Amino acid sequence: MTPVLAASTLTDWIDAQGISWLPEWGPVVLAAVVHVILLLTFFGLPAGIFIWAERKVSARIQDRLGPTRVGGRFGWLQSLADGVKLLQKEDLAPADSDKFLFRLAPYIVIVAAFCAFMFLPFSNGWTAVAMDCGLFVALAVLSLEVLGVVIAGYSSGSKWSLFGGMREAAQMVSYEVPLGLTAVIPVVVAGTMNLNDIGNMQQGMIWNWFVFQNPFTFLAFFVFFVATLASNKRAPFDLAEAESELVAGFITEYSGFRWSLFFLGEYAAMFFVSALGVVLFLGGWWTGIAPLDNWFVSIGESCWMGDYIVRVIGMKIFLVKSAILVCVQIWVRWTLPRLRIDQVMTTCLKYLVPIACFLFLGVVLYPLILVTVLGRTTLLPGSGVAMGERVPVPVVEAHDFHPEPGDVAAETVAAPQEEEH
Amino acid sequence: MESVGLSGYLIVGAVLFVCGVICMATKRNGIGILMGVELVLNGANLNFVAFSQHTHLGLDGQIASLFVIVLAAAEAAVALAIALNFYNNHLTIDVDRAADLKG
Amino acid sequence: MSPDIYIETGTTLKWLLTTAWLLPLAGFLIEVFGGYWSGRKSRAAAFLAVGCIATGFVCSLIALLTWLDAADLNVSDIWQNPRAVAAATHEVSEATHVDHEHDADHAADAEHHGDHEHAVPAHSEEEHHGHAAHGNNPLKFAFNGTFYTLAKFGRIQITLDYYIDGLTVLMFTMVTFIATCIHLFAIGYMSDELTESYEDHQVHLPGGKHFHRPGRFYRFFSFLSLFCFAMLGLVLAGNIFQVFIFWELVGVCSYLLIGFYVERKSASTAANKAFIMNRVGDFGFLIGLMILWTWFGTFQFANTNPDQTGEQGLFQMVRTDAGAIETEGEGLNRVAYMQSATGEHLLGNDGQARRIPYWLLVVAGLGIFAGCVGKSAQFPLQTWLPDAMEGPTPVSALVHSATMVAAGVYLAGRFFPMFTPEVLLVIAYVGAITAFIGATIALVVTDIKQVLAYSTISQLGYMMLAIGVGGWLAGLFHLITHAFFKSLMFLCSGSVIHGCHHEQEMTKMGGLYKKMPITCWTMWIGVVAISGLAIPITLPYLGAISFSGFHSKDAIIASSLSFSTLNPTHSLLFFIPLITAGITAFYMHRMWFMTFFGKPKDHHVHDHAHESPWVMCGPLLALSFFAAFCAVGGESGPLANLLLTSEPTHVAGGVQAAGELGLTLPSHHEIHECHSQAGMMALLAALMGTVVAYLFYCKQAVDPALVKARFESAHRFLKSKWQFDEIYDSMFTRPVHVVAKWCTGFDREALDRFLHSCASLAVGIAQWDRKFDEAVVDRIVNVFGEVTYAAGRTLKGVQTGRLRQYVMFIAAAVVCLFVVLFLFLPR
Amino acid sequence: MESLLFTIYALATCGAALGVVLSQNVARMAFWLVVSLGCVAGLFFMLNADFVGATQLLIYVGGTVVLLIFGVMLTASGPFNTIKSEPAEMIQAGVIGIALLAILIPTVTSVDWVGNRDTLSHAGVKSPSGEFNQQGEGGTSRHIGAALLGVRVDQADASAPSEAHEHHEADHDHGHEHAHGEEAHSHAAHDHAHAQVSETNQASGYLLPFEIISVHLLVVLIGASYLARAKRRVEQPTS
Repeated sequence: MTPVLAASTLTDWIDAQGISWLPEWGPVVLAAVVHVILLLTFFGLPAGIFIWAERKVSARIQDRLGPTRVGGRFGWLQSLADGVKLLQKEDLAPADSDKFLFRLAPYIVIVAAFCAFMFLPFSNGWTAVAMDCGLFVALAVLSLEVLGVVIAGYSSGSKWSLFGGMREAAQMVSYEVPLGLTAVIPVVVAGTMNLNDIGNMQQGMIWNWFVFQNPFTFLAFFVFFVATLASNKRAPFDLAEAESELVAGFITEYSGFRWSLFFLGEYAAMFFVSALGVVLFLGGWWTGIAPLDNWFVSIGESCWMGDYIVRVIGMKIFLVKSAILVCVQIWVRWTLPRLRIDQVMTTCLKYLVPIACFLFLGVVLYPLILVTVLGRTTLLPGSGVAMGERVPVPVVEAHDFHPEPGDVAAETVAAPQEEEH
Repeated sequence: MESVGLSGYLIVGAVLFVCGVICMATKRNGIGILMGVELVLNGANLNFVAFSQHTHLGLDGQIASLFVIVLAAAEAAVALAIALNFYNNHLTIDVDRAADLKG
Repeated sequence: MSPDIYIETGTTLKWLLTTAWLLPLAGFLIEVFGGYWSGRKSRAAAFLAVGCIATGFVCSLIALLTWLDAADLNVSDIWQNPRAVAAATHEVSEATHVDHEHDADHAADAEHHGDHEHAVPAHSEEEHHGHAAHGNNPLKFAFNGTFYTLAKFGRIQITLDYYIDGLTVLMFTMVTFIATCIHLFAIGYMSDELTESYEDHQVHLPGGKHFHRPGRFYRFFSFLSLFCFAMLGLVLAGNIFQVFIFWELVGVCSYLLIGFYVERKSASTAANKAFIMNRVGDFGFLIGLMILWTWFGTFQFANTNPDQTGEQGLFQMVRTDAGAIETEGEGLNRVAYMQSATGEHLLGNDGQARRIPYWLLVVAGLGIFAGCVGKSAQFPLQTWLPDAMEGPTPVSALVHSATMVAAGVYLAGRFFPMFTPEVLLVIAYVGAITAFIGATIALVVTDIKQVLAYSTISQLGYMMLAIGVGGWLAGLFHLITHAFFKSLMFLCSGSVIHGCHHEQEMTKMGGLYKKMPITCWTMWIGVVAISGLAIPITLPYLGAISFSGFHSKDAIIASSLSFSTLNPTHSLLFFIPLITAGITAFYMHRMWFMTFFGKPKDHHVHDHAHESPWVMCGPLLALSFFAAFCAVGGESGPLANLLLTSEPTHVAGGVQAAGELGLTLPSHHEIHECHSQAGMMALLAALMGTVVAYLFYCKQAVDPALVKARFESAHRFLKSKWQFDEIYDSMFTRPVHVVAKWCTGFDREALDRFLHSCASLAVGIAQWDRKFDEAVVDRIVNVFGEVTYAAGRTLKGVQTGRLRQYVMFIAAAVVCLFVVLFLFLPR
Repeated sequence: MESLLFTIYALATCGAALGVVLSQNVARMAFWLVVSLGCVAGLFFMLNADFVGATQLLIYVGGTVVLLIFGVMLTASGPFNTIKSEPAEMIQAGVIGIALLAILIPTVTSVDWVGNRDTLSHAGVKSPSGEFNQQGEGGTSRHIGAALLGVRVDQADASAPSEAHEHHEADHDHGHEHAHGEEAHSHAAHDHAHAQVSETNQASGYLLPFEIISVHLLVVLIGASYLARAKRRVEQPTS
């Protein structure tokens, strides 16, 4: 019997239990259900907490107190109370609207934001869908969110909404470029798009984090952060719902439950991009202090359930890092004034895109230059793993011998490396 | 797990293709026609990938479909620009009005 | 000198002189491009130019000191310890010897001055044993190297070189100093140009008006700067080709400056004349260059670097260690062997010794000298120089008396090792004739600048003469001293002209000494210097009490006397300069007396005359100091000693019965023996000339008009400048005109007619072709077009313009195709 | 399981495509298009083409369709206006569409794909491609990247000259190579070299097309922005 925590996936574990009455698709569905429930927790809870945090932080920044009463102290149940209130409201659709699309739009947003979580590793190996191109798919799914916003703006039948939707469309399509480029930079450094692998590569001391890997990644992190702000419609890029110009932008006509779905989606996406930033640049679930990490790992190897405990600790670290980034987002929102739409586009097209291109070029050339100048691929001797050596060898498993086509294929993949020795 | 087989995918591709063609043939809205083109391309793409998995095509099919996707994006951009221009000149997007060159 | 110190010193000198050389270029560029934006009334260009050239002077001065240090010629040494051969044979004063011991022969001299020899081993060794410390180098010691390689053809290459020896450094100092003075002077002289609307009184427009134009102050100074750059480049040049480049650049500057008042017909004509005359000489120069390039394969003067085994220079190839040209055969079959660094014959690629026909060497020397003739206004190309006085007076002073025209003499001196005795004889005769012609014409001209111009020609002739008779030192010595006093006198004349409001005729002056005392007495210094007057008393260490001109002219006369003693057939070469010396004294004093003394002849001029401002008088004083004292000590003085360091090796010992003509060139010793005799005769001639001039023009004891009337025909002959212009006109200009007329006729009658008939033939053919085109080709094309058009019209209906219909057609067509396929294709 | 998923996706795809055809409102068409394309992406995932699927989502759904909707918004002359087609046209198109389908589907089903594949491989036209990615692991991105450079994972065995040779090569598996000692190593190296050569002869990679497409994309974007830039609107006579 395989212990649940040692199985590579939940499906394997359930399969291994040998429950005979389950249909063939049973383990998959069961695993899916478990994953969805877990993810919903991570999707809903942090969003609620961050909504509360936003209110508290903004209040503190504005020298107010914010919610204080609900739930006893600090108003910590405020989000829940809000949610209850919103649920009770009437589900309205304006007469002029395209009702079908109008009702559908919030779901698109929430589904897109939720789906993105499937690819996020919360701790070493804790991913709902482990894919080789996880980062790519995650970004792709996240980009679907804009569709909901645009449809919402269009179907509302209001010019405010329409404007909001158009702005959102323009902004998102533009900012996807620097976002994608800067997200690819850690991929270049790591040599894989597997988020779990990327996270694991940043093990060790803090300078092994990709953000400190070289000057280009360092700058890339900030570009990435700005681009995520914009793609989340966060201030100072919240033109789509600019209340001073467009009433409330694409959510002008929404109320009650559907309105709250938009908000939930936004805060979930905030958390998601922060988590993504943490995985890509800020060392994922590693503390950045090598002895501490090693100690954790040694615990994991020594005691019962150790593996599990270590991963829980990793997840805590991961969540804390992400929360800090979210707080920075909140802080930025309440500190900086909103840009004009042309300024937003200028920032993206005239600054961020060229900068991102330059950084991409730089990060590609950097190890080559280092090799030429210093004769090694790292700046400091002995720190970190050399970039070229980091790239995992294409998976070539030594199967048992039988003339299977895949086997021979694997053999030939190894050929180029063989040549090099 | 039993395999669905190639035919199923090919049929879906065919349906997409036909829908695209009908879309192109019936929509008077320029952008609608564009969507029809996208459907046709997707039908082709689906065929490519299906062949890639199930026949000798191998990765060539996937790469071809990648190229198709990228070129479709380019095509969409240009077509949209043309549509906008058309709209600017005719104040409508009805392609039946685009008969200026009719002899 | 050890190679280390050699290289170090050489590098220092190189950078100093390069700085001095390139600064004027920078100044020129800034002035030319910046002058356009600066105002017409701004003096900035002048200050910039002065700054550049003055900095250049400072650099040159430092270089001079460095040189003295390197050559162990520190100041006290020069004064107290006259060196080796020069000292032994030339310790001259007016017939008295300072140091009798130096009369001893070379060996004894070397022994006697053991300490000195220790200090300057390179010199002594070379002079006495002919073995240079750094190989086969007939030129004592010099620094050379390459700035930049322009082109490479296998082993031979064209480079930008530098060649620095005592002569270079001295020329640098002299040129930059005089140029600085003249720049300063020009600030005052050219101040008329500081205006938006300059009225040129000598350009008459129809309607009795004068020509107005914007002032060209900055342009003048930019040209001056360019000239300085070119002149310094010429002096610094390390190969003959580079010399040629700067030679031409100098010519261009001269052209620009002579034609500065371009609107004046006389000025532009004079500029053209100068340029064309120089071209004639340069043609010879080019021939010389080609011969050298063909036979020697290098342009470099010499390669003296001790640790650098580069190509040998021209001098080293031609002369042996001892400084002789090694020849073989007789007449046209005579050949000269080229020397290698080891003192053996240079071997060619085929293993044979490389040789050059002797007559080609002569032709090459004559060719190069032809260039010098043009540039230095020697007979028969001297006519351009007086006309060049059309330029502003500072230009005359700088370009046409002190430096540029001296470039010819400089080159003759620099290229001395390449000249065979035959060439030297030609040089000597050309110099003598030029000196005499110049002096005689100067007797009769009345324009103050013209007098000076002819005196310049005459003095340049002197220098050439000296070089020709083997008095290398004398010639270049005179070059330096002449530069100082001639520029001084030109500036004085400029001051007079400026003071008299651009009046140049001496017949309208007189009695100006009270009006402009500084000018008067500084000019006197110049006049005395050029006349070669002296008080025959000798002071210790200082030689005779005299101004610089005395010493140098004395040396020239001594050289020529010695030469004519050794070669009695050429005794004319002594008498002509002697007579000319007297004439010189006469006409110079004539000019001085006519200008400053006697009664004012034109009251209008006299009343308005005034002393010049200090910016003009300052340079006069500075120059007069040098005109007076630069040659102090005579041929044992510092100037001569410095020059001696770069004297070619073979000069000191003289040459016996050399060349085809069997000429004998005097050695230092022989020249020295004639020195006192020649000095006395020259002084006597000069005194006579002075006295006669005093009687004629100051005392008015003899009326010049009477003499003029008596020798009417001679006067006319001289006045028309020996009729050179007329001769040239009838010899060259008119025949060319005639030929040109014939050519025009041929052109018109034959060529044009032929071309016209060709053209009309083409037109005829074209007309036929057009008909064919229209009838056949066009019709075919039109038929195609019409068919296509008709087809298009009929097919037009299919083009509905409805997009969706097309799609429908396509789909339907596909379906049809499939159906057809299924129906008709066998399974 | 797979067939269940396939059924769902296929139905959604076809249904959404029909939705595109039948809906008269452009915005709804766009929505249905998104659904259809998304489901196609799902089909791609099912075909183990995860990279293509992700690209489909990112570029098609996230980019192209958003662009289309953008166009819809910019060209809408009134709220939710629809340009209706004539019923006759619809019927025409429907007939032709059904005819096309009627041709295509029998064509697809009538071919014995598996048999063909086996026939081909037996004829030695091309060795079987097979599962170049292990079932369920996805991970085609690296293979696609290698293929762009000309290193083919799926066709590599084609270079093996014979079946026997293949056996031999498989024996020297990557993991065991060092145990075999010097001789085996050199032999294996020789084999690899052989494989390399024939590979370069066979597939030169897709790098050049890739670059051409990149440049093409750039040109198109510049051209599109030039075309679409704001011009003075020509006044249309109202009809």
